[in-house]
Amino acid sequence: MSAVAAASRVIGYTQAINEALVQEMERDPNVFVMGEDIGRFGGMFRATEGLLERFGEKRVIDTPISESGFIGMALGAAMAGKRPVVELMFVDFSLVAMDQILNQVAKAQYMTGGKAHVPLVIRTQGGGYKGTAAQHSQMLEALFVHVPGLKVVAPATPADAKGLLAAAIRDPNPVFVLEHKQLYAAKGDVPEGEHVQFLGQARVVRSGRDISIISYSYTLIQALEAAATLEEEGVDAEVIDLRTLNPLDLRTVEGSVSKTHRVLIAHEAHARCGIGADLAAQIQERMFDDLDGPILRVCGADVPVPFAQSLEDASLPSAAKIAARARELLSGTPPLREG
Amino acid sequence: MSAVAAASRVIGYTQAINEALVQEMERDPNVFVMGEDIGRFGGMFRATEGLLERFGEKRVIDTPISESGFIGMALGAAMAGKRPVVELMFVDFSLVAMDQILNQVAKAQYMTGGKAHVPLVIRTQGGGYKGTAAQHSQMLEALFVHVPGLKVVAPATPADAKGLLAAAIRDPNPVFVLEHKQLYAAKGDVPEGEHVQFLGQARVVRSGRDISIISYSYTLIQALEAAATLEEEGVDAEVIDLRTLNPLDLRTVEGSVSKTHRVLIAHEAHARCGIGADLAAQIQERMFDDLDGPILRVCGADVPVPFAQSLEDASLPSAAKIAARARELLSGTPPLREG
Amino acid sequence: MAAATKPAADTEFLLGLYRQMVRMSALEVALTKLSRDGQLRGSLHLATGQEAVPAGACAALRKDDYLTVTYRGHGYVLAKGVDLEEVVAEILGRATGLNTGKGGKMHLTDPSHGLLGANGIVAGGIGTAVGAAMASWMDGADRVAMTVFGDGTLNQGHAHECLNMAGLFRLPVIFLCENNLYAEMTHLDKSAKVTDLCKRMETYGIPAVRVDGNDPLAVFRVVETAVAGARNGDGPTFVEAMTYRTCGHYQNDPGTSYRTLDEIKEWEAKAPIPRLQASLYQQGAAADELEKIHREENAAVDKAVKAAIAAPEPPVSVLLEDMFV
Amino acid sequence: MAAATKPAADTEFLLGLYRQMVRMSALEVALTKLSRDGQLRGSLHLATGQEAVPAGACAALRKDDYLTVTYRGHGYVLAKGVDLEEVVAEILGRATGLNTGKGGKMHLTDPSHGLLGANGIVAGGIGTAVGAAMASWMDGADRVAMTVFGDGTLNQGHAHECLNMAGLFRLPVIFLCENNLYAEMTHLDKSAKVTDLCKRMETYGIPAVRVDGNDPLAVFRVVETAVAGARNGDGPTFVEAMTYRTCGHYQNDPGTSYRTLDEIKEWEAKAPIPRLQASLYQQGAAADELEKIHREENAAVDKAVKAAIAAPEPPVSVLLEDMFV
Ligand SMILES: Cc1ncc(C[n+]2csc(CCOP(=O)(O)OP(=O)(O)O)c2C)c(N)n1
Ligand SMILES: Cc1ncc(C[n+]2csc(CCOP(=O)(O)OP(=O)(O)O)c2C)c(N)n1
Ligand SMILES: [Mg+2]
Ligand SMILES: [Mg+2]
Repeated sequence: MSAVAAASRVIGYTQAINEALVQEMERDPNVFVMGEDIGRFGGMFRATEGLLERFGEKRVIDTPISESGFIGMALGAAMAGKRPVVELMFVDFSLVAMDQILNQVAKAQYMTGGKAHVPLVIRTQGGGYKGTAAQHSQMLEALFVHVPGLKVVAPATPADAKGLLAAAIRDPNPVFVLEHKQLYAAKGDVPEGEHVQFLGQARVVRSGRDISIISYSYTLIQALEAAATLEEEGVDAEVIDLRTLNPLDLRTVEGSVSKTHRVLIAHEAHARCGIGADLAAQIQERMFDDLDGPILRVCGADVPVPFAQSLEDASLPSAAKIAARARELLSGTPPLREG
Repeated sequence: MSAVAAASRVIGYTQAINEALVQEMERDPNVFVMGEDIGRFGGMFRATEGLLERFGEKRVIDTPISESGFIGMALGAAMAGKRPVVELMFVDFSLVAMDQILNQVAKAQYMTGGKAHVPLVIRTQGGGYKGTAAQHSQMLEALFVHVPGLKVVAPATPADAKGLLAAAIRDPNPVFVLEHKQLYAAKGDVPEGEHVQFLGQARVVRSGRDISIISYSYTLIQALEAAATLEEEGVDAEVIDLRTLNPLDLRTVEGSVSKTHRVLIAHEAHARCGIGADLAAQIQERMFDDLDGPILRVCGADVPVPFAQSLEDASLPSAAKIAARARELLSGTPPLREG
Repeated sequence: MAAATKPAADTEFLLGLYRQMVRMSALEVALTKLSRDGQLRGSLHLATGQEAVPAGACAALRKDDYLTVTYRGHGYVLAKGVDLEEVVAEILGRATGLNTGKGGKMHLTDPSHGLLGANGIVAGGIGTAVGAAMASWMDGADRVAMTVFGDGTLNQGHAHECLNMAGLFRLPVIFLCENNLYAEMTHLDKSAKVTDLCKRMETYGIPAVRVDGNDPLAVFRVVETAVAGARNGDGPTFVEAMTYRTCGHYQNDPGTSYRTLDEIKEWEAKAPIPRLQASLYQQGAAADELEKIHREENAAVDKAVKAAIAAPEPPVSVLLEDMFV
Repeated sequence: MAAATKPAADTEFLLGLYRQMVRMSALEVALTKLSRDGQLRGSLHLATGQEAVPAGACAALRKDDYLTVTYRGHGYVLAKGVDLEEVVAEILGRATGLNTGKGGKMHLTDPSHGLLGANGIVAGGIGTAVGAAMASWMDGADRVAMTVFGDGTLNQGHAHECLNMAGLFRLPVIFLCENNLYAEMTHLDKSAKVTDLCKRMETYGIPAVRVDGNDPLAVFRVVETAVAGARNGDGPTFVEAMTYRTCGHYQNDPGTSYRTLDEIKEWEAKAPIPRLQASLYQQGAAADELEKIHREENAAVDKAVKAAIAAPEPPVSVLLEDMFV
């Protein structure tokens, strides 16, 4: 897959998603999309623009406001041989469909002893920084990782948005793709034509020797910014984009930690029982003797995302917070976890 | 609260819950219970037996199979001055009501800047070991801890079942009380009459110097058994019952770790993004230099709970697994995390 | 299964329905014993007295039609043609089970017979069936889907959403509601103001038919019509089968604390197996023949139970398998 | 608010309704400007053209009656009597806001006025209102609850569950549905087979009334009757107010890609503010008086906006407060 570097050009994250959808719908007539206002209107974030005209209304299905219903239907369609790609407008709305996602979709393959096949993709977006407040700003990936059965992907770049979505659609398992509303406007180099990546591979985005900063989704962009700041201060930070949160690519993480011996994990989701906690627990279990200091985290505060700019900023990660936390870790005397 | 030790007698966990309900409903006319088959029938696990006769049908409300609806209604009733105690028959069913629990109940106080008051209790039960399979055996506490806004309690003994439930009902905040189906048959010393404990306090159930085994709910019983086995081998294990999972009583945990320098966390829920991961991350963040080895975990396997006895046993914690893991930790060469 | 083309009242056809009911009943007797003996783990939701609904309804389906059922759905699983031995082995948690012992009784699934799953969550499998029907509709295929649930299930939001979409898109799906008057211990009267379930379908624009759920032939006929309509592009139908479980909700419920003995007796008198037996005798069926069916089905169940008991539990080595393909 | 006892067609009362609509409209104009100027964060869901529903409906409520609304509910919030300055400050994320800036526009909440919350989740606040009504019913009190939502909301499972229970328990709650023909960009026709929303209430045993949602007096009258019934123990009522948002779904939607200009124009011609103005003139109201209302409400909004802009954002020190009491 994508072994030969294809020609690429700079396009937006949204367009990259759209390209992946078109690419896969062209390739496989069983792929279809479904969700609220995705057809006639082209999607609240424009990711499905043009699909209705191109693929017709049996492959581009506008639904009522019935997330539990249509995710359940996607499961049935998948079991009947289709490859549904559901758009859930905000990851916050997953909570009205949680039984279908976690009790049905996630469990179907295992609890049938492999008899059910569920090649189903749920595409959604999360995240804050836009003043959309407590019910439209969450990052809920930990919920979908805690209950086993879904692959979980969180692309941070337009190229990954295309390549990972295409991989998710081709994957025979249910895959939860978490996009980020801050990234929809991002632009980047994206291969033209067919572009499919592997699920389950982290990426060393920036190589360094002093500290491993592990992140994903929009926070990855902040981590890179923090690394640039740290570089000016003489700190050589390695930055890893997890990209897939389940299954985790521990090999890449371990390779990095065995080099830097210091780990900082940064994500936007809440700290408690988050991906950072999970990864920290796993790293120290496996590599305790490799660590020169505690694994630190920069996470969203453990409060509902507040509306006011001052509080939202205070509650969410930033490049400055990541850099500050890295300095603490490197100085060897980290204070207690913030918040 | 319960400063003076009241007379006690041995009763069952279920009866202890029932006593707490009666006690609080007698005390405060605003307390009411609501759920499926809890009134006329007395509850699938008999916890609400006799309440309908005693308190009448405006305080003991049988509902249709509409968990999202009645949890939402409990929220409204709480905001209107009532103190609802909702019974959710299985924690697995929380997933059909997740929006109400995590987007509405959990966020109401914070996102209204404290204007909404939500003194609401959700009582439910989870756990395996009974062959109830993937959709009736889960322990989902991590989901309710990850998204902030709920206090989360998981009593392991009849006395705590009574004292923590009473405390939950008196607490002005929303509290999620997770009972365990294996514990309903447990018996233990429970104070007669009014018995109210504090939320947010862990308990050192067994004092020891060599290792801290931290657990809660039914796994706590297994941890104690493991400690007894270890004792025979000359290992002096301290066993801590967290009891409240949010907020965490880190002081008690830290006190123990600073004494033993070795930590094993045991719970039945899945490992990834679980309470064990969360606690491990926090402990190593705060006490890295105190640790003589990695923090290890015994958790439920990261698969849906399988039905067959052989697999269910293999997937869930046991006293033997906890003891084995403790030995590994003490031997200083822990292998990679199981599973 | 291919019975849909048979003249419906034909004795041979009735004998087929009879056999299905007897098989289901034999299985229930065996499972009850296993449960009492502590050999069957977890909860056991029987459908004693409701045997006519699965027998009649499944006779109207093709093997490749889709089906989702509930924790109380073993009768449908058998009537859909799923292998008895595999079913019993699954219920006993054996490696030889339909789902390798991983699922258990609540999650019996066999896509090769169109069975997309039993379910432990009230209403949880409705979306699956509607979605399978949608797949068929997308392909312009004539496969239909059926989803089975109880009277109490209509109060669950997921059911509502799916019914609305099935009506909206006119999908080829049959909503088969077993109205046994109770949801666990709660009478229909206590769970909704409007207890006329067919009337509740008007909100979805889904035609609804009520049928005597203790008469397998009647059930067959209405489902056959609904299936024909669905195959023909006429969209969904709701079938309300009036029936009663003369047993408790599950193995630990005698079923008597919330129902009168009179009510139970009244329905026992209308139990579908003796009732069809009587009409078979009237049509001239030989006692021999019926006894033979009982003997054969009991023997088959017996054999399946023995085989399951002799079979190994799944080895621990498979614990982490089947998560991802 | 105490208007419920007034003779309905009285000019003074109509002027009160007019003032409410003008206030709401003035707020919308100001917010639109703030949003365009980048001073208002997040999304902004206006209800231009729908002003008559909140004005009429809230006039039938007491201050202590309960109310839940949606992201599009600022009109109700004002009409329920919540302080304009606090509302504006909240919408601008200021420490002086109704909810200290933590909630924002989608979560306006003021229990002291019975306002149990606006909501960002479709149908999310319905249970809250039904539960508050249940609290009143438990106490034998005469407080009622009202919950406001749109046409598309009836397809969400939570709405169904709550409607069913309100009907079952006969709770004192008014379900006020603003049927503006669209859910975001989806026309009613595309979201349900049955588009007669009142008819859909038959399934819950809830009486339903349709009303011209662009006539505040008509809305007032039907809600007043529903409220009187609810106070009287007659249970819930569903009110379907036929209206139209002549603006887009939110600030970035011109509202024209999925609706014809003709349709929009047709409804603009029926817009409630000019319409009530016309009938007030007919009843002999003086132009002065109406202009004064506009002036006053514009000034009040202006003042509120200025005050909010001058007010501080919440200090970072409060970030972790208000989680638990
Ligand atoms: C979401 C959910 N809530 C509650 C339950 C517990 N429960 C199992 S069966 C049942 C009653 C279902 O009644 P009905 O739909 O009439 O079907 P029946 O059991 O009578 O066949 C309930 C409440 C569940 N399994 N799932
Ligand atoms: C559960 C959920 N799904 C989807 C959305 C996105 N959304 C916001 S408003 C809206 C349309 C609601 O339509 P309607 O009920 O008619 O109310 P209106 O906006 O027209 O007032 C949708 C789909 C949401 N907020 N919550
Ligand atoms: Mg029933
Ligand atoms: Mg609308």
